[in-house]
Amino acid sequence: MKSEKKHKVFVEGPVSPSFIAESIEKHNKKFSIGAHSIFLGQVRNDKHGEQEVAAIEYTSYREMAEEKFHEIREDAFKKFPLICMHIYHSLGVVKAGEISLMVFTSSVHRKDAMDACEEIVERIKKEVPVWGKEIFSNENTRWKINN
Amino acid sequence: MKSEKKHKVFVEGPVSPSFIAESIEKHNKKFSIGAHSIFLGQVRNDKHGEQEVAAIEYTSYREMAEEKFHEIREDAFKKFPLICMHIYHSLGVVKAGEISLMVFTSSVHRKDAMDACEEIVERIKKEVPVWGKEIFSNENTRWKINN
Amino acid sequence: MKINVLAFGQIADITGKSELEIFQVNSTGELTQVLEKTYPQLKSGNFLIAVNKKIIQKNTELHNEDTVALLPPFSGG
Amino acid sequence: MKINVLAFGQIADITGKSELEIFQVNSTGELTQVLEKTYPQLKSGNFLIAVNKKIIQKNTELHNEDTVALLPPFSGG
Repeated sequence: MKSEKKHKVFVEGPVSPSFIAESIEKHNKKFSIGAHSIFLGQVRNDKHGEQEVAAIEYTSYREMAEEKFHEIREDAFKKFPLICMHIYHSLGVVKAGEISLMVFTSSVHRKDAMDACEEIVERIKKEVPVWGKEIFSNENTRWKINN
Repeated sequence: MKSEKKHKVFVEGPVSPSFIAESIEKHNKKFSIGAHSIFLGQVRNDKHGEQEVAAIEYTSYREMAEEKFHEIREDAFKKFPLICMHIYHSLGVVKAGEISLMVFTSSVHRKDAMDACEEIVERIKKEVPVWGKEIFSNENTRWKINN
Repeated sequence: MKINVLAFGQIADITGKSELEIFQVNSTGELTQVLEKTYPQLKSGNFLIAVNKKIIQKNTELHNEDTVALLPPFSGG
Repeated sequence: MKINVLAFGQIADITGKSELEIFQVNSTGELTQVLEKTYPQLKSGNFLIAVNKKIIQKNTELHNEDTVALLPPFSGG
């Protein structure tokens, strides 16, 4: 359980571009890295009738989610020769146009980083107990459905 | 040919993390985007006997490369439902730990951005006339070989 | 014999609270029967059940102070 | 009849310059023969040929002021 604390995933509110830049910059002394693959999930203003999504509010079963993120992390390190992996997921309100998920993998050769990144994103969507409540411009809400 | 000028690919020296952050931030009014996929190529300090790569110097057959980047761009927009695509490639000297290639795709749903990004990276490596000369710490050089 | 029940997302909207305590049930099957009496909308069954953070696929024996979570479809990312 | 020849990467290391003018050749085959006489190391043949920025796969007729590029294996990215 200790290693989960070392790899804090949840952040309050959106993942900011400057935070992403800092994450990238931190790898510039890791000279064996040849490839980074980054996935960013951005909140869309999906239409529902005449309303549109203004924001998504994320909640989580936090203890279980953290265990699951840890499991996904460990599995990816076992399966792919990764040098680094970082996952950040928002909790709370993230507005349309802002970023709510970042998966960042690094490896010597490009295929490993790309394959790992894709698999981690798929597993997060399917396996991690997080829920997004779409908040419409008129303040109505609806629970988001992943596809 | 005009559209190639609109989409300048080559940059002098490394692609900086702050430049990447700005690229990401520019998408925060594109509310239909749900997913970004970013590939970054970073210069490795590969060993060759007792020497290690300190930097790579990139040169290009620029006119042909720009046409090829344009073709890759057009093909990707035809094949995948992308909202945005950005490609940046370094010319000149990029030190180990710095970034020499950025491919950035955005779409409504994640699979399109990820598949397009991967395909664009593969095509760039195979089809674009760019050459990297590895410069070792003792100033010896060797032409890089892509795999 | 006390079971701690956690409700999330749409399920918490139905129960009106995110934490419940249910007494005198010995299995997840019994627990959901009790809950469905109080909250008939749960009969739609559009949720997974986790016992102590592990998702279970079939009726599972419960023990005192177990935590049972009712998990509607995930929609993170 | 003048052909502009561009050399890149390892090939430019062999020719010692990145631009050459070759006269009186009518095809890419004739051009490479001429070049191989001056630069025997080119016989290894580890390069592609582009005529006016298009890679060609077989012997191709050349016209006055065509640009022929000698392209060693790409290593961008």
